[in-house]
Amino acid sequence: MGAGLAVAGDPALESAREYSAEQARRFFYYMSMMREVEDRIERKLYRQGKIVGGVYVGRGQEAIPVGAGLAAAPDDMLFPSHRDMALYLIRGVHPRQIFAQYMGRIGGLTRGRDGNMHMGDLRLRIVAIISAMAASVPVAAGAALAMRYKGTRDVAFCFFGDGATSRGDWHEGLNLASVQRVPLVLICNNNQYAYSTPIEKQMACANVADRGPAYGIPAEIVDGNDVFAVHSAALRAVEHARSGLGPYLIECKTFRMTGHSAHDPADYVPKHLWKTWGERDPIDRAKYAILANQWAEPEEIAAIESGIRREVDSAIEWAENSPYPDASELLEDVYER
Amino acid sequence: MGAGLAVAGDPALESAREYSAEQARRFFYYMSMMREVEDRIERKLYRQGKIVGGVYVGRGQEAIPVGAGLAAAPDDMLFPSHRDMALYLIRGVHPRQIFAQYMGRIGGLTRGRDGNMHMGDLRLRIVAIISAMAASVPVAAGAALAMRYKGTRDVAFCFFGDGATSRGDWHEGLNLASVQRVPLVLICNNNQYAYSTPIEKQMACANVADRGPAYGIPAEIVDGNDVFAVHSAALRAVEHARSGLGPYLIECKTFRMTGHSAHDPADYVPKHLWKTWGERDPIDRAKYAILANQWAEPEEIAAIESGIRREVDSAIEWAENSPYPDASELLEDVYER
Amino acid sequence: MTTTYLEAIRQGLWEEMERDPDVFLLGEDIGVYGGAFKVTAGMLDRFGERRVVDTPISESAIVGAAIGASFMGLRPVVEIQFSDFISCAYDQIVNFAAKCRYRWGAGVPIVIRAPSGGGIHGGPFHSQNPEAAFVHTPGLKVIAPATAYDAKGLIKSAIRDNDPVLFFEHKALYRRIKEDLPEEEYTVPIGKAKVVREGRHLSIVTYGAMVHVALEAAQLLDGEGISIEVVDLRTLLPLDEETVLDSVKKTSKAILLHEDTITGGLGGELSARISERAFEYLDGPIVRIAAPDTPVPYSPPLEEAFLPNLTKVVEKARWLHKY
Amino acid sequence: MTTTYLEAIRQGLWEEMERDPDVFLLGEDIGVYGGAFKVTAGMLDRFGERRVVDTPISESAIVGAAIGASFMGLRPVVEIQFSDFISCAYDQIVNFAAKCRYRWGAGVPIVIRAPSGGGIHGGPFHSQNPEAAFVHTPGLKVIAPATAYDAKGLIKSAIRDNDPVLFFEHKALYRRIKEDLPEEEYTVPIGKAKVVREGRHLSIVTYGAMVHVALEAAQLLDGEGISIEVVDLRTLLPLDEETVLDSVKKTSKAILLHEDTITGGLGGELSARISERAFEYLDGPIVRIAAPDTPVPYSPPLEEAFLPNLTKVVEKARWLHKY
Ligand SMILES: Cc1ncc(C[n+]2csc(CCOP(=O)(O)OP(=O)(O)O)c2C)c(N)n1
Ligand SMILES: Cc1ncc(C[n+]2csc(CCOP(=O)(O)OP(=O)(O)O)c2C)c(N)n1
Ligand SMILES: [Mg+2]
Ligand SMILES: [Mg+2]
Repeated sequence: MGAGLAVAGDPALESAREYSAEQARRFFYYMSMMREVEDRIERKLYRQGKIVGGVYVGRGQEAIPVGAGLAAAPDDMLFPSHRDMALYLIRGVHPRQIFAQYMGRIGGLTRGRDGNMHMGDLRLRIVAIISAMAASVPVAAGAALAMRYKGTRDVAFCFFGDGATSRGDWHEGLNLASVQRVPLVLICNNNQYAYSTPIEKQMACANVADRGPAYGIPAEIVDGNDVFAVHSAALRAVEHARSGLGPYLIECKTFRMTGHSAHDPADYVPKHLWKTWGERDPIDRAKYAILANQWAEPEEIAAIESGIRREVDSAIEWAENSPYPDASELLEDVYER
Repeated sequence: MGAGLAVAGDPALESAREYSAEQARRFFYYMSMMREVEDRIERKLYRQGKIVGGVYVGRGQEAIPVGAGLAAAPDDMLFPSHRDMALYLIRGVHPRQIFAQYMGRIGGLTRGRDGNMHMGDLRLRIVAIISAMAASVPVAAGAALAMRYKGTRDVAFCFFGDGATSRGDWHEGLNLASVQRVPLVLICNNNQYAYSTPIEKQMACANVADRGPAYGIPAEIVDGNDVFAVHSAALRAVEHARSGLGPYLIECKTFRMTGHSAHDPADYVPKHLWKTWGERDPIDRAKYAILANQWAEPEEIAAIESGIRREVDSAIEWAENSPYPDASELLEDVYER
Repeated sequence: MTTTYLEAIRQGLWEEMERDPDVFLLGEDIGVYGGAFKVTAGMLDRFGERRVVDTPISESAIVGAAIGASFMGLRPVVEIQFSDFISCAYDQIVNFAAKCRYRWGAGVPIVIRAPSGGGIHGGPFHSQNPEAAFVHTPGLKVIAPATAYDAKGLIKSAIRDNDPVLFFEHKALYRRIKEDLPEEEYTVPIGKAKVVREGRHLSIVTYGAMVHVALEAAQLLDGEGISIEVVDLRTLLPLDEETVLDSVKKTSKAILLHEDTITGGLGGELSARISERAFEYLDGPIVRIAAPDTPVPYSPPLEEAFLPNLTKVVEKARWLHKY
Repeated sequence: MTTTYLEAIRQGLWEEMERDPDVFLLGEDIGVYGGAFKVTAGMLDRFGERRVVDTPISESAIVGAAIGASFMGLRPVVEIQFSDFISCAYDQIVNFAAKCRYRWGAGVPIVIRAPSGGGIHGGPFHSQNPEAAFVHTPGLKVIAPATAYDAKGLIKSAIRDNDPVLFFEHKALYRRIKEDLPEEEYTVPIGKAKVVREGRHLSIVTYGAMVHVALEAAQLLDGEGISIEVVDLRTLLPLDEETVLDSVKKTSKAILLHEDTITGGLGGELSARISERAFEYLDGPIVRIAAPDTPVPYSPPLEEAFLPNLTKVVEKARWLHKY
């Protein structure tokens, strides 16, 4: 992590203590893959005009979907927000499907009907968001209600940003979930901005976690750029939810290391924040932990990275060769056939 | 208050200490008038079929609109909920207008266009609710925003029940108001039920006041059946809001001493609660304080009460003589003429 | 045994709850209280808190939760206490529920029941007919039964349907309409209108409470030698265009009748379809009868003037017949 | 100086802010950022935080707050970032704002601006045309300008109007349409449609981005000897029925064209009014051209197939002309 790598006693080391080489390498792989996929989308394909719709990425926030997503069991339901690409990767969605999705091809998860991270697959137990912020929160609460109804020990994971917590749906969803004590893990990426709006114009409390008590929901704050810390917190949350104690809220402090969307230069962000948060890059920090713990040699890391680049190259090629949907598909699937 | 009158050291006495005879008598007058007006509506006119629409009353909760309403200055805006009849009386709406409103006559505040407490008058600075619970909260926040905008020192008072706090609008309204630090006083009547639903099925925190910190809004709990205590708390809230410190939330613990609406026998309420809360009747307690402080003789109290009954008798007569609106009025006032 | 419209819905719900353990109820005051109109009375005792869930006042979350539960294989039936409050859940309905199947192939088998309509002096917020906004939303199905028989048969079909269904129950019919229902189980198909009275001179296409007004008018005008066909749409979306067009092609004249306000109401859609697809058959203007463009007023004389009624229908029908 | 549609709206807002200190702006990212589409760019610098209020993501509260501020004598102008999110504020709009004047005489002079429409590959949630649900709501006014001139003149009228106005700006026009605007101040009246091209053989009644498609079609068909009149509604509620009927009475044939989906869209309302009030003048079916009943798809070929366009209009117009 540039400067970060040189920092002795990086907190990531502390939080990594209980982890194995294999786990750390998985974290690193998914975070790096997410970064690479999104870099290509935002900085290549979008600029080349190959992606015609909106593009929102989670650069700098990769530890959140990776740490939380890997704490979920395969039957747990995931409700990603728009900066949680890694959740799809973890659930087995191939990068080529993601590129095809962004390019509006039939190889994408929605066959071109919807764009960007508006994708889901019930077989993979991952639900597509709608654009309206926080609309997924009550939906996730309902999925969790159904889990209890069915007597499974599954859990629903719902992801959202700091800004989304202002919406009525967020409030109604948390309240209903808590009154019903459903197994719901709530993961907030607090990247301190909602589009251009800084957190102090979104809420008058210091932390999103301060909202937990309003619902009787335990809430903790975690370093969102530390994948080990996020994973550990998510395990605590899952344990709580799975054992019937109701929802649990994790606030991950992080920063959006790019504009709100691909067309946003984010001039409104004070320069020094880019620097501060750049030094806390979650991928660099994981890499540092791996090297420091001798969980992998530098060459192995480099090999993972170049493997990812190759995978992504061929995924893009595949996606570009995936056809556009035919206009004849337009009227299908509004209702069950 | 039957048993209550005999209770030595009734807390109402404590809270009444700073008050004058005149203030106490005003409290008593408005609470008694509200009780009388609503008793007639719910137990006479509705049963006689003279009121054809829904009827919701605030029996047992009179201390809340009276204590808070009398803490408001004449230019402060009031946003009543559906159990705050006294606010209208305090603002100078005559009982005859209220009866006419309930009976759908042109003498009512809405000329028969709307029913029951769905009434308002901007000249009196009192805004009509819509039925959707908590919809008034952001509206009151906006009124308060306008007060700051205009540089007045006015305050908006918004009233709602415990159940209404579950709605998204409540959350969005409090959040926006607090971020903008507008002069808004939030008065919750926590009567422990929302229609038939007890509070533990509405929320998973112990008190509505526990929700204040989620918005950075100071919140206090007060005995909602003690008009002196409510009034004092409202003064603190007003002082806070007027001096530019933002919203302030007061939770008044109380009980709805009747069904949700006139047709609801409220069988779902455990019997003992009627007894417990009957002994805390706010009017009886105010009366006790007045007598104990020798702010009035029993005969004076009786004279006030019979005066109210006479006033109400003639108000009803007036209302019954107020004509129904003519069908020709149906199409008017959808838009500005 | 004669059964009210309300009781018919209750029976339909009850039977589906018995039949399919994945069906459950979600709404405000539906448990201990049995619902504001008592449609779910007794259900808590029979099916327990797990399957009859009393919720906070959170229409958006209630619908959202139903969507989420449906993803897990359940078949939630939501009660919105009054259909006027459905606007609080508007985004969840039109953006989440309606679009999932199209976007990513996820069916949303939920039912949203909502007591609607006027005539009970409910005023502006307890009398609305909010169907038009939802009929405008691709992906939803919208039902508005007029009879006890249809109400029962359609609520059962709605619960078994794999798409989101809005089920508007007319409050004024709850206890006013009674019928003998079959002993044996039955369903009524979604998407099929019904000619409830045959006639030759003109067609009244309508739904919900207005079906009864149309039938009364038809009865009355029969005495004047005017033969009226009445089409009860039953399902508003998808519209059974064929039955409507067949009727109008036969009679050559159409009155479109609804209780909802006129501008942007369902009458416009019907008129457009008739005039696009049966233009050559028309012997007179297509006429709409509906409430005027105002909120629903509270005071009895205003509400009476607001609601379409026998007199208004009879007058227009006479006029159109003469045309 | 040629001015874009977007710039025209910005000018209109700016001028009204200068003129009336009670006008202020409320919305997400409208201050520092100048709005998602930059319609309010520079306004924060000029008018300050008091009059350009960046809000949390709370559409319902934003509209609610505007209503409340309007009661105090202010004239709030709300920006909904994309009109798709207006559904989150649906209840405040249709139940609070729309009904206050009727119920208790309280005018609600607010404007809700919302970028709407497709053609920018925004997909299901950044492309919708939500006007129909609001045109159905008595008490609201609904505007959808097609030109820079009208956009400027109408936003100014909307701000001065004493009733709640929804102002749908078509995103695809923002930077595509340019015109020379008058130096001097002007407004365009609400409630007045405009014949933007005169013709003899058939009328196309339309609004928003489709006005330009209609004009193109008219131009093209002119070469084939088909003379088309184009009516730009400009205001959708209250509808300028007179201008529409006059045009149809003259040409005897009508195409109703909108980008919004067909079922329950505005075309139905127009069709019904024409067939009720100009039936005798009609020489052919009233034809609707609109998007099919699906969500707005993202992928370019699907979106192209979804949106009404020149080819579709020309074909239908030829057909109707021959009829
Ligand atoms: C209801 C609604 N209003 C507005 C928008 C436009 N919008 C998209 S993302 C966004 C900011 C979201 O902020 P936050 O929740 O903090 O998530 P982040 O993008 O920071 O991860 C906004 C305003 C939206 N999608 N939904
Ligand atoms: C959005 C909405 N949903 C449902 C209702 C029906 N309803 C009217 S009052 C009420 C209970 C309100 O409870 P609370 O807020 O505690 O107020 P209280 O009646 O106890 O004073 C309900 C459910 C409503 N008015 N609005
Ligand atoms: Mg954020
Ligand atoms: Mg209550």
